[in-house]
Amino acid sequence: MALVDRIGRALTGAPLLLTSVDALVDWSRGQSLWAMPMGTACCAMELIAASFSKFDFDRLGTFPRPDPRHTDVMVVAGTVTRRMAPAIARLYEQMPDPKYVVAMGNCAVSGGIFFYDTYSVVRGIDEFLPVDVYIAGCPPRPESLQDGILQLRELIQTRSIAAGHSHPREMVLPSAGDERAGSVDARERPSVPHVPVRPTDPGGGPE
Amino acid sequence: MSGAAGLAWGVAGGLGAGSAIALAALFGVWWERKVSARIQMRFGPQQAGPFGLLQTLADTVKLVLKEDILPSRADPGPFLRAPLVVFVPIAVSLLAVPLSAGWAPLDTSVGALFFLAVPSVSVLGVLVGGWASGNTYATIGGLRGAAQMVSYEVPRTLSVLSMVVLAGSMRPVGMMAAWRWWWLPLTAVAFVVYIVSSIAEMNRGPFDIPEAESELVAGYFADYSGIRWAIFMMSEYGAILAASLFGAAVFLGGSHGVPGVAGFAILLTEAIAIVTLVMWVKWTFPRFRSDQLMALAWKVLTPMALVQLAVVGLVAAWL
Amino acid sequence: MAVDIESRTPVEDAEGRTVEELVVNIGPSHPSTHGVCRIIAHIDGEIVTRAEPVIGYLHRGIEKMCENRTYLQIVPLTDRLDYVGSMYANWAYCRAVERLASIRVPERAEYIRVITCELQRIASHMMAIGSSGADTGAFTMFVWAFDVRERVVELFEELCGARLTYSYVRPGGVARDLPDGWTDACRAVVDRLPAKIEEMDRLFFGNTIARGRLKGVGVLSADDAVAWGASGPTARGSGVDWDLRRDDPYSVYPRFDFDIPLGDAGDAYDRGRCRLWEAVESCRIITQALDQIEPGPVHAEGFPRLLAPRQGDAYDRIESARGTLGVFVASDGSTRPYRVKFRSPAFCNLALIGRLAPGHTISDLVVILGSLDPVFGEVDR
Amino acid sequence: MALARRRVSATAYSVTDPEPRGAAAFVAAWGSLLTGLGLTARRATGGKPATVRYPYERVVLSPRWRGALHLRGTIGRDEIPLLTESSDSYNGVIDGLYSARRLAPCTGGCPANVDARGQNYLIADDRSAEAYELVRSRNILPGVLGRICHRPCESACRRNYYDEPIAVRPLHRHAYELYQAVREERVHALPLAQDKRVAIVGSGPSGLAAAFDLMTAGYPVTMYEKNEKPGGALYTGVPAYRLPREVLHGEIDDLVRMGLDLRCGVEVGPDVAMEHLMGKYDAVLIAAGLQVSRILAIPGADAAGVRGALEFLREANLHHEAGVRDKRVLVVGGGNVAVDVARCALRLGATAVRLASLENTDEVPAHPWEVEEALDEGVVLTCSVGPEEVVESGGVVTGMRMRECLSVFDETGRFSPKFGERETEFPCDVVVFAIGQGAQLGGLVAGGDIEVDGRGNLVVNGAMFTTSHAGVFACGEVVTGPGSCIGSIATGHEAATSILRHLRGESIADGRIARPVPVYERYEKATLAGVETARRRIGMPMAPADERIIDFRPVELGLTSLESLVEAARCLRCQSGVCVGCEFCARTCPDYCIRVERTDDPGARCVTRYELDLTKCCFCGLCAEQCPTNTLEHTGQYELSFYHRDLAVWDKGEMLRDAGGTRATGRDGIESPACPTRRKDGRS
Amino acid sequence: MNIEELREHLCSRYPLLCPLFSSEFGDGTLTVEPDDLHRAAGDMKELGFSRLDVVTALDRGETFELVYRLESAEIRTGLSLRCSVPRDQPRISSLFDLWPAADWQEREVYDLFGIEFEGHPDLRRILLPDDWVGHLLRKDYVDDRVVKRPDYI
Repeated sequence: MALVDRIGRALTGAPLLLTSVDALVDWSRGQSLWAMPMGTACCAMELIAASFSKFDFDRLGTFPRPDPRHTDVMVVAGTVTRRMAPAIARLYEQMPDPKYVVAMGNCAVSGGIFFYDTYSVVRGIDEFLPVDVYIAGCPPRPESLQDGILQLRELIQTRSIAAGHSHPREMVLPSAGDERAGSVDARERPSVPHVPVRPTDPGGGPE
Repeated sequence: MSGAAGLAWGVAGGLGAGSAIALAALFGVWWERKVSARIQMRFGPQQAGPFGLLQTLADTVKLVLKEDILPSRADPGPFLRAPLVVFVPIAVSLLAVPLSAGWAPLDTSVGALFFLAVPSVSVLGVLVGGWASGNTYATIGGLRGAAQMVSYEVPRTLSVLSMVVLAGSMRPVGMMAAWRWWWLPLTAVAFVVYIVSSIAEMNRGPFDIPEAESELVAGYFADYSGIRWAIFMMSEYGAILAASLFGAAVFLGGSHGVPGVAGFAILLTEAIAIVTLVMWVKWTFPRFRSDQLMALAWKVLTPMALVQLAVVGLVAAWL
Repeated sequence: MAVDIESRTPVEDAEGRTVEELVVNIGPSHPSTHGVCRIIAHIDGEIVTRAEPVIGYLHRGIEKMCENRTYLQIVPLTDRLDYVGSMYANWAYCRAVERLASIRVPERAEYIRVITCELQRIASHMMAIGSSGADTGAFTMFVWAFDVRERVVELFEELCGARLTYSYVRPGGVARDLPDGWTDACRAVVDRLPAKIEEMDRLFFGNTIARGRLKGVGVLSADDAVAWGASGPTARGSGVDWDLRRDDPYSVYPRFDFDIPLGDAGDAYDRGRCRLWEAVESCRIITQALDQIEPGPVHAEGFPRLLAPRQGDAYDRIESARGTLGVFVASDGSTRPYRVKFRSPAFCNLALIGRLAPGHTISDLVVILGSLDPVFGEVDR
Repeated sequence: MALARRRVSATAYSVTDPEPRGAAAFVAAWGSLLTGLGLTARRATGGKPATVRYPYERVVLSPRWRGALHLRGTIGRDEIPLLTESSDSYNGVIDGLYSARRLAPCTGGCPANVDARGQNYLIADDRSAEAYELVRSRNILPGVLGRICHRPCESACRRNYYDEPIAVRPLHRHAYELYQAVREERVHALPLAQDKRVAIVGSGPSGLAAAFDLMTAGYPVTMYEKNEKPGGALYTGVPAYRLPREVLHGEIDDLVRMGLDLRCGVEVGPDVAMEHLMGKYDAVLIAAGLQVSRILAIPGADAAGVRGALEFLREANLHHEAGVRDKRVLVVGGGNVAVDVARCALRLGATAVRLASLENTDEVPAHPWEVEEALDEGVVLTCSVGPEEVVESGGVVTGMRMRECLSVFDETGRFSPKFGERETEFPCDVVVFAIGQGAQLGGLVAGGDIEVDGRGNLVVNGAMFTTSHAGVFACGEVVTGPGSCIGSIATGHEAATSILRHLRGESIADGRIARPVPVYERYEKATLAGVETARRRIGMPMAPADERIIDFRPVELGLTSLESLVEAARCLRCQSGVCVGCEFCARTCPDYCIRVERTDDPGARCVTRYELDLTKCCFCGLCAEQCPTNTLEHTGQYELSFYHRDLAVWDKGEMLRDAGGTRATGRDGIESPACPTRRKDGRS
Repeated sequence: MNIEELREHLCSRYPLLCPLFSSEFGDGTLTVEPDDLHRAAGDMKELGFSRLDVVTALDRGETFELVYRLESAEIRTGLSLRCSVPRDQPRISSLFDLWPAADWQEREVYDLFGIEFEGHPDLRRILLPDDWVGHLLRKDYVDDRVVKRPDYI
């Protein structure tokens, strides 16, 4: 774990110092989310468009770096096939902690248009990666991608550096089970064959 | 200087140079992202603080807190120490640069030679960093980096040599004092050669094949993460600052005889102009291929520097 | 994996000595492989001796899916095939279905199809030139090219409501008529484009570093291009004077006059410049089409929305930005096709990488791959 | 300096730029570097970049942007908009609906714009009395039209493109039958407070419609009818087997109880002078209809046994005896009147009835279902024959010589028949000419200041229904010539609007909205494969052919109330903006991400479940185009980030969210008591 | 040269092939036997069909129908060669020596249909991993990983 996390654990006794360090750390992690552009299909076009002249990602501090070692958030954009899944899992493991995953586009969220009748598409990358923000859309607009990154910042604020010490902040977005969602917890809904999250096991498949 | 005072002076100098490079990196990264954004018709960092000034602070704090990965295939000893081997020579070479008329932190009579010779040690860091991380790309990046930095020292030294001939001494402070305005048109070619070859020394701009993004993913620092990679970045921006300060001092006359802080301000503005030129060049031109790179060094820059030296020699003789 | 990439394959070199070759795996996720292509390159020092592309990382089985969808449901699938140019992917599929079900498309719909597909050609070429600029390191070229592409995408967002996957061309015509004021916006964009493109030409193709990187790299002879089935700017870069819009004209193309840029040497430089100047020619076509278009219906009438064409098959092809994009549709009389095959030009052009790469350095291998302009949605289908 | 481009052939040029050599190469190289720097500098200093700074600035979305889907309303929660406008502003409302794509094709197709969609909705909800009154506001005789209308609304019904159209006419009849039970307490006198009075000549459908409009506007109306019983052509022309008399007179009695001053047996001209009417009343409406049938002046036309269609039908309907018993009858003509004559002749004991039509088989002007019923009953149809000469011996008809007719209309569509040489002779005893009707105004215009054209017809402004004399209006078939019953009712409404403007002193013409003729994109009929058979159209039970020709008993037996409810439930509520759970969106979606379930029990129809899995939707817009009621629409909401994948599976509550703004996840679902998202037993 | 001239030219040189030539939709179709496909293709190449556009296959139950689509710069019409191969042992001669363009296309047909092409330099799977079991575009391919479309549609 990162050096400061160990410090955080040691300092749990003194919340005062912690909150100031915690605020600085959360702010810096939120402001400089360097993106690993895992673009496979159409969403890659929108990911590129998001960091260029009309929708400037650099403004939010998000800088696309091709090398997994230097990045914090892996933006999986596009259809993930069974053959590609091990490569993505491997790249995810190469990224240094604290790392986040954003599933951009319906193909990454749940297989999208390729959910039915295909033999080679992974139906949602949460089968082999722990996903933090799902961005629906096919492809989502660059602004919705930037909205996803802003939501990720909110998520980082709520998870403090000290383990077990999370400051419940007013979340802009509903989480599952929240009454506002106005519906029974979707897991029981027969129409959504939801697959449980298995972070470490790379996607199945003959390869 | 006696033992203890010398040691204290050394520690203070090292700390000063290190913090100068840290400041240069902080300002340099932000300035680079703003300049490249303007060229690409966008804004650059805006949200972190006014005009995005705190962006680099955020990046540094985050990088400090990142996990420091030691790849299993890497050879731990050289892998962990390579960034320092690259960082320290550049910090030391910064000391030899004259900061205002008549004063330089390390004022020696062979300052110019000292400034040009010491950074060549960082070639070792690049090579070792590339090889030690055990990654194919990093190895290729390291080899390319070594070949490039070694071959570009020749034109760089020759171009500074022509200024030494004109100024008559190798002491940077003296060269800055001896600078005349009519030297500018005379040594324009030397200045161009100096700028191009120092860009190559920094592995930046059209010469960044050691860490070519599109081919080798990230070149020799592919497997470094967190603080170690930040040190590589800081050394790169430190090299830019050093080359620009030295270039301003020697080629553009530095503080033009104004002592104290005002002199330093003039020197700094000229240096920032050169830094902007370096960044402008990086974001305009594509990248050389490694063989073209070598050809440019030996077949174009070195002859230009020699011709310049000959001309300066004649002028110095007639003078 | 067929080849164990970390192995050191012993190879005889010129003088008969057994030399260990380093095998580099430019993996499925690489900034300049334009998507998910993996090239296993055997290199000797910096020189590539054998490059073998491994594809299939984006194979979603679209042709198998098409056999289980109605003719109208397949239109959104064709968007996802060639996602850089989904407008003409729709058009190719719709032409095949119209030929199969013998539907006559009204005049105005044909004009709208030509205008939208020429705009899409410009956007696709900007993507190609931008990414080949990024491969050689000129990142600004990529941003400027995308700026031009953004203007075109804004026009499409105004027209059909989506930025990338339009499903606008339908069997029998187009989904909706042009919104009012769109033709003037289109004219404004198309008039300003040639100047911007000429400026990019001088910035990148005029620059001596780029010429050094692109000229003489990946030379493809004319008859090799024809024999290997290359088409589009990749073949025209080697001087093959074959463009379906002019040589085998379809739709309303005979009514426009436009030129075809060709290359002499057949290297990456010529292919890149062919694409750039093809975008200018597209601007000319669009201006003429905008002058000649008149009001009228945009969708053929008299055929049901749930199409069930007669038994049999049909093949039709158009000139896409990458080359001859053909669609083969076979029907068994039901509402779902029996077999759909997409002849994808990127798939055929990519086959050349194995022949062009040996003898170049790794940096050139990346430039050659960029000059073939593969889009892996269309390669892997 | 632009790079070189060398022309290679007429339509091709080469783009290879030759590499300069030697010193020129050196100069060109460094020159190109400088131009490159110049270009980037110019772009960099070129003013503020046009970047969209996302959280603070938003791109203006195009109205066609395909954002997340949402439903405007679902049945069981929202009401279907009903058209209950007063008649003079009705056209304006219809025109507004049409331009906003909110006008149902059936309402648009009907000449009088009867709100058939509203009627189906009300009947399906067991509110048939309101349905009857809703229809009556535009079609004054729902019971009558429920039996004899030519149903333009059913041919315009969008359900034609999926399986079979909705049976709108039988539903009119069903509403009428259920209304009889509640007639007493629902029909009451209208307040006639206005001081000006209007006289209407003729009690045909157009006159009655105008009377109803004027009475609802508060003007007392006096109606003069020359026959003993009111109804005009409906009473004398339409045979009883299609329209039982008690239905017609029952509905006219309703009007009388509403305050219509009906004077039967009074003929304007001989009994009451036209000038007297024009003096006494502020406005006079001539709705006399067509009285005289035209007879071709061919040799032998004056023999005994040659009759006019209208006279024949008047005798048949009034006295059930037309002197054709045990005789052979030949009817000349192919229109609806000719078919009525033929079928009446059969019922009055004619041994053999032959229908001789000028047009060929598929151009017969009569309605196809009428011709089919006639053929079932035994009428013999002969096409493409024109009358040549009536064969008579001693003044009594013995046969009819007909010449073969090659084509009826010339290429421009005008009526100019071309005859061939072949002639055939048909032996018959009675010949009835049903080839056209004319107006018989006689006494009406005797006063001379109402203009009449050469052939004795009124000179009338076709759109405003005004005659040459101020204050005198005309409507119905006397203006339009032979046409449909609902068509003359529509002219009655237009004439009433003109009269209301005349009585209020406003100008008749300006600001007047003519009736829009809506045109929707037309597709062919779909293949019926895959359409649920349970939802097909319910056929109208008919009396068996041999039984019904015995006397004038009704031919159509009408639907039971449960059949009517189910038929009304089939209606798609086109363009109403309320989802009826027709599942067309689920069937057309390429990603199969929509799930629709509804309950169909009459009276409590409700879409119980409407689920869209946003993570599978490909935003292609096919479902929104396919939705017949335009309720499934794309919103401008593109901010679609979720922390949990299941939150993107929207249920009915979330699909009914408000469509504003750009964030799709902030709104909460709207719960409707009538149709809870969660069933009582907790299953969703 | 349009379709009629192509028809006379072909019928003059191959009298026996003539009945098999049909031009129902403006493009010529030549149905040949599998074993003399290679010879017919060679003759077509000399005739001027310098470009092989498409190699594709259809699963017609007990036989696979192969469609080769040829293009030529001079003859402005496309010609498709068709031949059907029995399902139990689907072998046919490769056209790689006439048109190298057939290389990847035949590998793809082998990958998705399982039709072996004799004389092909490197017949391996191209789109699917090498150890994938089964050929996908066959109508009888069944895979438990495929999710069928929901029952309520």
